[in-house]
Amino acid sequence: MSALPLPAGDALLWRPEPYRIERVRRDLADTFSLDLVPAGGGAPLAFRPGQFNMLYAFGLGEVPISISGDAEAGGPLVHTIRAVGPVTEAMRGLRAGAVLGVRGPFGSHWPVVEAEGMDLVIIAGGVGLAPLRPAIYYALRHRRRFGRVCIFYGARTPDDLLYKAELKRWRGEFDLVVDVTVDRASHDWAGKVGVVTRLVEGGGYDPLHTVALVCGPEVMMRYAARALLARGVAREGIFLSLERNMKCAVGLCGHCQLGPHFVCKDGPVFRLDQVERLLAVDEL
Amino acid sequence: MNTRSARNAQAPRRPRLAVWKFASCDGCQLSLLDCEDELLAVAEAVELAYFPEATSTVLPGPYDISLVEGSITTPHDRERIQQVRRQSKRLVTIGACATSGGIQALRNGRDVTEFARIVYARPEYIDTLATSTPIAAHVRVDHELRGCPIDKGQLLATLAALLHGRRPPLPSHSVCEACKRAGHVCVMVAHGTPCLGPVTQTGCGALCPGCARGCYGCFGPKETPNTAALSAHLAALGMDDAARRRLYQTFNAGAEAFRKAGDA
Amino acid sequence: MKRLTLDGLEALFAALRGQGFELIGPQLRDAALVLGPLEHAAELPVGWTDTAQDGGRYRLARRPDRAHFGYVVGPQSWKRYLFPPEEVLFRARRSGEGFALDPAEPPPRRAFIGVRACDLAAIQVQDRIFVHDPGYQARRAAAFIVAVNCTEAGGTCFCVSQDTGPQARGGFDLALTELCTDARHAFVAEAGSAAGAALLDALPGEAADAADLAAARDAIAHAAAHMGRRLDNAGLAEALRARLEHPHWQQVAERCLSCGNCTMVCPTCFCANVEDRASLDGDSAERVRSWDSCFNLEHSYIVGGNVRSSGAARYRQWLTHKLAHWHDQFGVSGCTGCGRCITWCPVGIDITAEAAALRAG
Amino acid sequence: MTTSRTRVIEVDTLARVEGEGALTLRVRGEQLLGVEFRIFEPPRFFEAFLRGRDFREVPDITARICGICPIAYMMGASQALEDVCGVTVDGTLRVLRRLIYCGEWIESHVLHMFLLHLPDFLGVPDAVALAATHREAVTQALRVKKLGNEIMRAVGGREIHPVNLQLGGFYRAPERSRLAALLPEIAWSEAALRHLLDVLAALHFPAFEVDYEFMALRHPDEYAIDRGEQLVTSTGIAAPLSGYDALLTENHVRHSTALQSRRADTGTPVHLGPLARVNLNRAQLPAELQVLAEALGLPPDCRNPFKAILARGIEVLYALGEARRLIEAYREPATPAVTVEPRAGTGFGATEAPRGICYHRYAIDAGGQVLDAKIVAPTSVNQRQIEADLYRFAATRLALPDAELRHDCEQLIRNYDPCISCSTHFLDLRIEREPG
Ligand SMILES: Cc1cc2nc3c(=O)[nH]c(=O)nc-3n(C[C@H](O)[C@H](O)[C@H](O)COP(=O)(O)OP(=O)(O)OC[C@H]3O[C@@H](n4cnc5c(N)ncnc54)[C@H](O)[C@@H]3O)c2cc1C
Ligand code: SF4
Ligand code: SF4
Ligand code: SF4
Repeated sequence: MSALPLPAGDALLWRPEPYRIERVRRDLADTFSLDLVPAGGGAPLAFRPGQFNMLYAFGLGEVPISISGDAEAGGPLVHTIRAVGPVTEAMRGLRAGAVLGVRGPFGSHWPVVEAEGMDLVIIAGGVGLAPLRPAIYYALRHRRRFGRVCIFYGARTPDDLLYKAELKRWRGEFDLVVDVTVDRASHDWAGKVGVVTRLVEGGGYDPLHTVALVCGPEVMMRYAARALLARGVAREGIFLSLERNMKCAVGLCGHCQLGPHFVCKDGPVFRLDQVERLLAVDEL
Repeated sequence: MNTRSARNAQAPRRPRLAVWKFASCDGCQLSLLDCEDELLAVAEAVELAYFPEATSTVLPGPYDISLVEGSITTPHDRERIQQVRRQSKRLVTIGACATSGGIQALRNGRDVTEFARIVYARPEYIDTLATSTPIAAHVRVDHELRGCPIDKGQLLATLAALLHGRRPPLPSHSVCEACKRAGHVCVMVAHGTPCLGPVTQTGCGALCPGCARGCYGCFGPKETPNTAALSAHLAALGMDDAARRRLYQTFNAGAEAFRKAGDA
Repeated sequence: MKRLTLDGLEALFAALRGQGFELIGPQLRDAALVLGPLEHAAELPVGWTDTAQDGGRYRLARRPDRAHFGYVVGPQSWKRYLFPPEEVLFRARRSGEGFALDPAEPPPRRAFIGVRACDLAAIQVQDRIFVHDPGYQARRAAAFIVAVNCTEAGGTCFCVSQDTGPQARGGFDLALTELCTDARHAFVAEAGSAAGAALLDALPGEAADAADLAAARDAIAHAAAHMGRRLDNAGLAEALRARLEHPHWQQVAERCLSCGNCTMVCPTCFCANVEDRASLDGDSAERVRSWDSCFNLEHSYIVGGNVRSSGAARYRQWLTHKLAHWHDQFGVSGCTGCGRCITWCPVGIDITAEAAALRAG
Repeated sequence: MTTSRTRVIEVDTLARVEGEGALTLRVRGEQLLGVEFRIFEPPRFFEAFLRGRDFREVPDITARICGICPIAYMMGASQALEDVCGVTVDGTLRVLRRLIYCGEWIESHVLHMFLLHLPDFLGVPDAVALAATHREAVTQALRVKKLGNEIMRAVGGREIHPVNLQLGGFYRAPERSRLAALLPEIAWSEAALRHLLDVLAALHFPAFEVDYEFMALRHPDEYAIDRGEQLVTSTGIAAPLSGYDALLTENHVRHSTALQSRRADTGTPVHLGPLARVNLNRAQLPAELQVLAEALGLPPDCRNPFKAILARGIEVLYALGEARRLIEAYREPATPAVTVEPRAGTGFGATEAPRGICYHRYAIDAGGQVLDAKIVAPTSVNQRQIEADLYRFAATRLALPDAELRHDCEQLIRNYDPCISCSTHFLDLRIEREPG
């Protein structure tokens, strides 16, 4: 009978809140974005760029999905999802009006506030652009607080490039470096071909005054980190967002451990020096 | 006939379920009829399009879900399974026969040449193959329900999952974990009774340890089974090579890990 | 401190029952001591002991006396009741386009009889893990803990190394030390909470005298002096962190069955699977949490592959988590020295031996 | 073969039988040229791979002959091997054996009566269609069937291929409370079944009688289920179990993968199963059930095979009552099994599977290794009788359109609840016996 006091709100720890899909966007053949608003009215929960939610498809399952919208716009919660398995497949089939469960927001965030005053380098691979978009929005909203802002984005093919319209718009901004590359070009692709880590060499940012935010497949992040370090960016200035199996998002299920870290609550965003050695160990 | 068309009319797009039988004892498909509480609900959720053990209705394919029982032991069945696959959107094998060749795979250890020679000397039996092989050795299989027989809870959960697009809950870890969750006392540690639980896939509900006997492996090998380590321990418990071979090679004699562990 | 007789013990059982608690305690089943509901003190494994434990081996034996707590720990721990093997986290029904959750059910009120110091420590470890888990906290708050100090040690015990026992140091409502000699059979009882004190006051018995206390001290010291195993913790966590790529992991993997028994019996292991289920018609659903194990391939599944596919990586995850990373995460060791993982490992893999081998290597 | 005047009626896959079989009738004009009841269950060679196994493993292996009546195979094998070793399982352990066998009878009979056979009588394809018009009856039948399974689970650990049976008894004796908990459901089932039997009694039974030679197991003190001491026939034969092989021989016919049995001396078929039992052992049924049988339309010496469904009903009612009596008498035994030490020799075992006598014979050596095994499934005995029935039955209805004739023949076959999956042994058995 010596239990610890239950912090307020914990009673809801496992219980998803119903959110209604207000709008569905078909981003790519297998990728879509959902705008979610609380089914019972009220304001969507507040979050910080880089955080994620657990999205629940009734009776089917719950999956961690990053929040890909603007943290300061106060609008619906936006999630960009790639259909890869049963739950995400089921979500792809949903239309506006359908209801999903939401638990969150969870996890650490991109250090966008801390990065103010510095150059900002954003490196994304594939659907990894989604968790970075809130950081981009922040940088655009507060453009004057940053030095150079570079967005390096790579995808497998031109058809796999996310947010094409926005990319185009961002590229039009005079004070933004937007560099896009694909692994395999199609015949009508006029842009770069090659791995995204190569872009790190360009961009004209000052490595000594740079914060880099990286999200993509784990190998890609390892190479990107190596390239950034090679250019002279400090370990403390490089941030990665990791993916591990997650069944709870609150450090209770044990699945997402990486050495001492719970990726769900200590991450998903880590500073490189926190995880560099761990990522180098096979099968950790 | 009237009733059937009435059923069709009220829910014209129910998924079609087919149940196929190859060499087997029928126990696994009987598991579906043993779902007494759920049988009528299942029959409402799906259209029983082909299930000779239960109905004389035969509706044409394609079938949304095919449950396949039994192993391939005849040339005719080797052809038939191809047809089944072609007609099936999801093919789910049910039971040890279908997933590893079953107990009849005990023939596989024989000298195949000798076996064949005798078979050819008896033309009326040319219909029998020298081996009993699992369905997956012949066609692509979407999901596997292990067990001799299958667990009807897993069967229902799998049907429900497939109907609603969930991943069928078919964990591949050891029987030991289920044994501990159930609160059974480990027969190997506490009684010195040989048990295949540590290398056998969960799903049965740890029935044998629940009856204070060792697991006899009817759910086949778990993921990455360390049979070498278990065999060393079985020897330490006093089991000789012949007994160990028989222990591994009974209901899933054709499963690679158990076959090797028995032969080792 | 009070001295209870056997009648006093029975009175304690009766009083707890009277307060509406379901009593859970050790009992004999299938040649082992397991936990389960009981009503009377006589249902305890009276006159039995299980101290003859070793790697992969557990055997019961008759004691020469009628001690009620003359054994150590069996395969099960109190985790079964606070963090049960399977638990429904919520039930939900489809309603309109959306869904509605059923209200949570109140937890059962249980009295745990015979909680050993190592298991008390384990409960405190899980208190830190499940600090925000509503189900755990509710069950924890509803539990009454009767600890029992160990007066003997088992062959795989090493609570002294882990500084968790053999004497219960707080976290209990009542703690008993059994004195069972030819001369007398008594239980020295100490209250550890207001509820425990109130209950103890109402029980028949006399104040424990100096001789009682000395006898209890000696008996516990006897246990402390006879630990079956030891683990040298000094610098161990650092050593393990530095040996993530040590060849010894592969050496263990050759013996390890990745059967997960160690994680199931461990009173602190908390890995869980969370699964959503739904009825055949899809109209009602539930979320179920069940014990999982880092020894399972699926444990580290992500789209595209399993992170820890080798047995070596899985054993490494377990051992380094227990003895190194747990400190980083929760400020304590993940191991309380109960010895269960050694005894109940079918092939007798010994955490103390493997840790020592890794440190030495 | 087919001439313009020859009709061939084929049923490619017989539905609602356990296992796979097929039927061919060749008809010319009003004349029946041939009947073939085929079993194309692929051979599985049980008797072959039993050789060399330890005798203790036999029951778990023979269970896999048939998922519909595993208890029959486990129990027959156990008794035959115990016979070799000079052990008889009695007292409480025998109670448990008879109890689990009652569970199998209840489950298997109810499955057949209501899910497989009744649809024939009512002209629907299956029990699901039946439920559309007779929902109440189908749900009640399912509930009784479930009870049968629960009895098997409580005693055996699981209903199909139970894990708790072994030579000498069980691995763990069930707790009395667990069995006692089944009593209310047994009472409910007895009452429900009486109503369901009324439904069956009102069915239309084709007028068809055959002068069968019935054969069943007989026990001196009780209606034989799990054990018997003699093989008896309606022609007055009474032989010990060891006389089985002299009584019946088997031969292989080209069109079937199952061996067919017939009387060794006369070459004539015998009829096994519920109708045979109710006729031969009727006196051992409680008087009340004898009266009820009569009232339902099942007189003594009934020779209409279509009324097997009524005989099953009477047997389910009997098995329910027996289960109740056994549970009431049950006290947890001191040990779950008696020790069975191997010794060299040959032993015999037979039980009354739901479909009739299931016969086992084993020879083992002094170390307990199986040297030889013979297992005869009831369906392989009945197979010849089924063909004979078909011949006579079809001959009288050749004027019917094909579809109707086919339906009627299928129904006739289903009278026997043929469990084809268990037709275990085959002519090329000898092939397997070659050293390999
Ligand atoms: C922090 C974080 C943020 C993410 N953000 C995004 C994002 O913004 N957009 C996006 O598209 N994706 C994101 N992902 C990935 C996304 O969560 C997965 O793609 C998603 O879980 C796949 O679910 P699924 O049911 O569709 O596929 P599945 O692969 O079937 O996974 C379903 C669930 O079941 C589990 N599972 C599946 N198979 C097994 C198995 N064999 N054994 C054990 N468990 C299994 C998985 O852990 C998962 O929880 C993110 C992941 C993390 C960790
Ligand atoms: S009894 Fe068998 S299945 Fe259960 S824990 Fe022991 S070894 Fe594993
Ligand atoms: S790691 Fe082993 S000894 Fe330590 S607490 Fe867990 S089970 Fe007990
Ligand atoms: S250490 Fe032992 S109990 Fe744990 S997984 Fe390995 S073999 Fe199993």
